[in-house]
Amino acid sequence: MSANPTHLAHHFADVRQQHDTATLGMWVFLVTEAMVFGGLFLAYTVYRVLYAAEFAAASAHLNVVFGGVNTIVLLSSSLTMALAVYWAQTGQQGRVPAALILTALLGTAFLVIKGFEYHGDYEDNLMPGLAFDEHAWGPHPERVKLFLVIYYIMTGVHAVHLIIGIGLISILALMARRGRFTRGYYYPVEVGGLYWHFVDVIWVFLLPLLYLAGVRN
Amino acid sequence: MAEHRSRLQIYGIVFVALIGLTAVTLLLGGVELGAWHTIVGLAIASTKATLIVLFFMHLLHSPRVTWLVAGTTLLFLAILLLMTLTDYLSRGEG
Amino acid sequence: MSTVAVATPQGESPPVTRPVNYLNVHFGVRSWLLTTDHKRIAILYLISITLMFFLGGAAITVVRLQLLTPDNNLVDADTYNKLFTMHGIIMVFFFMVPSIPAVLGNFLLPMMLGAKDLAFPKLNLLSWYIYILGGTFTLWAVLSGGVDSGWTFYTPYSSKASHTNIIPAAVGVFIVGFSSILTGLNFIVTTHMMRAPGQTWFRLPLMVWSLYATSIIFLLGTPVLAITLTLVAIERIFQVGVFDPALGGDPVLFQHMFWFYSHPAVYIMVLPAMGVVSEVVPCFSRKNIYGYKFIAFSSLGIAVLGFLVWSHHMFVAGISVYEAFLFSFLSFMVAVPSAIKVFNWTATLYKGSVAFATPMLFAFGFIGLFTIGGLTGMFLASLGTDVHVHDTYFVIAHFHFIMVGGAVMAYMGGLHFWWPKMTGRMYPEFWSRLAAMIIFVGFILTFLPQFVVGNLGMPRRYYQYAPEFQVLNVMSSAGASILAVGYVLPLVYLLWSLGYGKKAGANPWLATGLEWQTASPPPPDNFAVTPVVTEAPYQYSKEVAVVS
Amino acid sequence: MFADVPLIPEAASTHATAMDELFYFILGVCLFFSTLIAVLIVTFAVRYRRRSEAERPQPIHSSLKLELTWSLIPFVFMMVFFFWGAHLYFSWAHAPADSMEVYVVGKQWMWKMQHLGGQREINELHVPVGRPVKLTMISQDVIHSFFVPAFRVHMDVLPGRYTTLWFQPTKPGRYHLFCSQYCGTNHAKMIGEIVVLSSDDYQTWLNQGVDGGMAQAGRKLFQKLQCVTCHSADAKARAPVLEALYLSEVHLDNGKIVRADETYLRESILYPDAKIVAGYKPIMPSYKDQVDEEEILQLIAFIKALRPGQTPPRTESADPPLNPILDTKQGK
Repeated sequence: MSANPTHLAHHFADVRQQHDTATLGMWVFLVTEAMVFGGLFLAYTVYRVLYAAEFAAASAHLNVVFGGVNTIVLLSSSLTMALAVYWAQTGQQGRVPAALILTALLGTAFLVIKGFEYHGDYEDNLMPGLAFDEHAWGPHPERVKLFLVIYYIMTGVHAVHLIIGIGLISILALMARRGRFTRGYYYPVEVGGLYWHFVDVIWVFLLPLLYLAGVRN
Repeated sequence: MAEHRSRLQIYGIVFVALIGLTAVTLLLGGVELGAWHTIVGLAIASTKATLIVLFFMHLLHSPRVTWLVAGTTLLFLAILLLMTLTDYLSRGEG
Repeated sequence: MSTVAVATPQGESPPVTRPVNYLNVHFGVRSWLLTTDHKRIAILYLISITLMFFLGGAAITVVRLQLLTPDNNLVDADTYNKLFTMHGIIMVFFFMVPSIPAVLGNFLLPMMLGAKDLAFPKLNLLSWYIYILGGTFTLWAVLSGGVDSGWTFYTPYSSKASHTNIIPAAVGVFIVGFSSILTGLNFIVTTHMMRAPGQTWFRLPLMVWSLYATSIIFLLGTPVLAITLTLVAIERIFQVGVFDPALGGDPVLFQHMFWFYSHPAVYIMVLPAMGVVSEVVPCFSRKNIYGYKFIAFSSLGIAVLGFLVWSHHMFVAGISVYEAFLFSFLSFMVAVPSAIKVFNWTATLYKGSVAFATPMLFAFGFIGLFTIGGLTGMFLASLGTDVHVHDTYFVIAHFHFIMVGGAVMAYMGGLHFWWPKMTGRMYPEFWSRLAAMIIFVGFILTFLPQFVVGNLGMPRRYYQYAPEFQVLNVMSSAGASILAVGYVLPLVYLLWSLGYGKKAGANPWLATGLEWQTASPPPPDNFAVTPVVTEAPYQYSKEVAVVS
Repeated sequence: MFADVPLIPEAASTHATAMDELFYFILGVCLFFSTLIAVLIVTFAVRYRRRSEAERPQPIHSSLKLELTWSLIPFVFMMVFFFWGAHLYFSWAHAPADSMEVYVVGKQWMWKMQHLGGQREINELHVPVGRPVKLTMISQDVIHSFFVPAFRVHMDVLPGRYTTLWFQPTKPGRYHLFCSQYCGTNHAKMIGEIVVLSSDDYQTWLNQGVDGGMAQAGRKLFQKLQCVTCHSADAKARAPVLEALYLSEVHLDNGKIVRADETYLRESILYPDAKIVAGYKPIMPSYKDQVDEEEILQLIAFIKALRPGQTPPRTESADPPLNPILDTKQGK
């Protein structure tokens, strides 16, 4: 392993230590991210236990086609991200920028689809405060609204993470194009990848919880 | 190089599995499973998450401390969820 | 040790050579505001939290004056509510939580490990800027009209009924949370990755164990508080239901989420304090610490068990009887590791060589007051008695014994203990011992009567009260004025010592630990040569090499 | 001045005596342990004070036996605290069946009490000595907490949900009532008194200026709101008969069975479609905006008191509604 002194910060003994430290740092950071979503999952779970019927009914009105397509888009972006890390690690630096750009584009596609979905939700009167039919939901419209509010908060917080992720990946793509990474020094790609996959993992749970809380026909 | 190709193959298999499981999730969305509806949905999601974490995030080949970090997270998420739910599920009892 | 003596810059008296240290290596505001040196960041934190401490103290001074008579009208009800809220928010989030970790921990952790810096120096600086940003928001909330929700932000009061600056205050607390998160992240990764050769887990000073345990809480608890406050803000801004029962929500869920962070936050405050005491007691007893592994694992035990007890704040909040049983039981469990620590510190004194230096006086104060604070927690953990004393001054007294009698005492002790290391100067021994005594006496007089008045039934957050509570409240206010003197005094003599204090050598206490084996103040990279650790900590029975 | 400074709270309920025993037991144990630690620290610090700078004491290594001892002894005491406390809490959480019922509405910043007999009070509650009293409480705005130090009872009063509290006063007198959950500007003024009267005095008090019981008020509301049009005594009417409904089991159209307690009755008034009784159509409108918390409690009191054959006739001319406001300044 050849130490690259320009990338080695003064307080590390060698590149290996720096790489492992950065990776562990990201894992530890993801702990906090998991707990942020943990709070949201808690609110969701408690209200779902209390208001199972309303949650099932409201959930069935969300657009599962958009939700499903977006899942596939995001999973694909995880694959391209994993490939970018793999190529960076195995010294095939020429392939890294394309993989990263593709990842960022898939992330953007997710957001665009999500935007159309929100618009559709608006047209379907599924947006409390802006467009919502109090009388279409039986005795407890406030519980339906609660579900929708949690839906927007969870997907919104997820989208914010995705936007940050797209920014990070774009920067990495730029660095990769400029030939910054080597087999010995690619931890930014690795660390960025960890973050990206985490955002994907969150979505994997959001799909059944938000879109499939009730039986669809 | 053979080892490299096999890692690419693993990524391919994982990806196909992820897409397949997503399809199963979506198909089961229309099936009446009663109480199992949510359990199955979450079990599939957990499987997918595990695949991503183990392979895409390289947990499988990570040092013990990374496993410790991941395990701690799961433990405390469980504490947060279960110990709060204890309250809601036992209200009105006793 | 082997500090490199470098000639001073031109213009000073020629024969004096001065070693390069972290303070004199660069000069100017820029060199401080853009520093990534953990020691300088610690100093930045020290200045900021001291400012916050006196702001929070000023607020509570007015509160104590208001409570001198039962129907005083020094301030009106709204102002009073804003003052105790300001006191709570500032003291909890901007003083207590960052106090020992961000000042002493930041300064010491890398040195105790034998590292040159924390793993992520830039994140460390970022955490300070985030702290300042959060502080700015909160101060803005206070200055532009105030906040009156109490530091607990209970819904639906905070999300609906209050007409004050809830949002900016909540945003401030939200932001400052990320400063804690970054500090915790840095400490955990540094402890895992940056230990010097030979520095195994069981050779770590107990301060490191306690900072590590604290960081676990930072990382697992703070994000939940952040999202909880976000939900309150969303409910308040968009008037949609999350916790509001009129909109389908459950306000008790807010309390679950809030205390999931805010109970462990108590251990954020007291665990590092325990770490300080575990350093000070062996040093001034010249003994190896008794039960090293028990103290180390009890820190981790407290960090984990601390997350399993939050509902004991909610025994009369409308939770289920079984939830209450569960949490009462677990709350007693967390007392066991605390008891283990107290007994082990006491046993360390046995057959030691006890010196009554200022840090040791503060440590004695900590052990005594923490013990009382911990034992009065029994009344709150026990369901039968909590039903009576819940939300009264008994609770106020209890947690001030833990946080002020415990954590602030230890913080003061630690500040004195490592002051020579941080500044290269000794503090004046007479004045500091006097301050330690004044703080102890003032503290007892302030908070002991509050147990009594709480048990009598005086609820917290009352700006006027029943006349029969007056005598005890006057005692409390009198104690608070003594306490104020005790806190201003160190500010004066510590500042004085910067210019006039006796020069401290590298190791004025003849203490063990890597931080004492480098110069005072330490050089920018902490050690001229990366140290190699060959033995367990606290080898006080050996002759300690005196380093000048 | 110091002569009338109390140091321990008055004990005026059965809870108070029971809790005080535990309180003083814990206090005794805590005093013992804090004294023990203080004595040890002072003794060690003085006995082993540093006499010469050259002192180098011998290291002492920890003994597992000692560590276990000082872990287990506190643990045993704590388990006693836990079980004793849990026992008290359990009895505190369950009111005796023969309790006298009082309904409490908390709002910023006052307490409103209603007795089943129709007496209404603000910031004052008259109860007889020696009888268990059960409070059913709800808040109109934010969270409050009903705290009577002399009775050692304490319970949060939540918006949107009933909580209960019971006590049995043991001696006549006037006792503080505090709101102990911070509720805004005049939190400190949300105070009142519990007046415990001897049985005779209580009877006298009961007979003063009452205009019909709480159930009576509920009955009038029942007619005024035209509830009786559908909820008649006729089992074939459009809505279920409400006679002897309270605490009975209700079969719903989704096959579930619920117990008709206060929470169910409240929900059925505010959200009639939430639980549909089997065999009926969801035609009842919500009364959410037509009744306040106090009136809901009156309707519930009426339904609770409604025995077979007591449903008011549809044709009876409805009296003008009672003036429900005692405190005209705070009128709604």
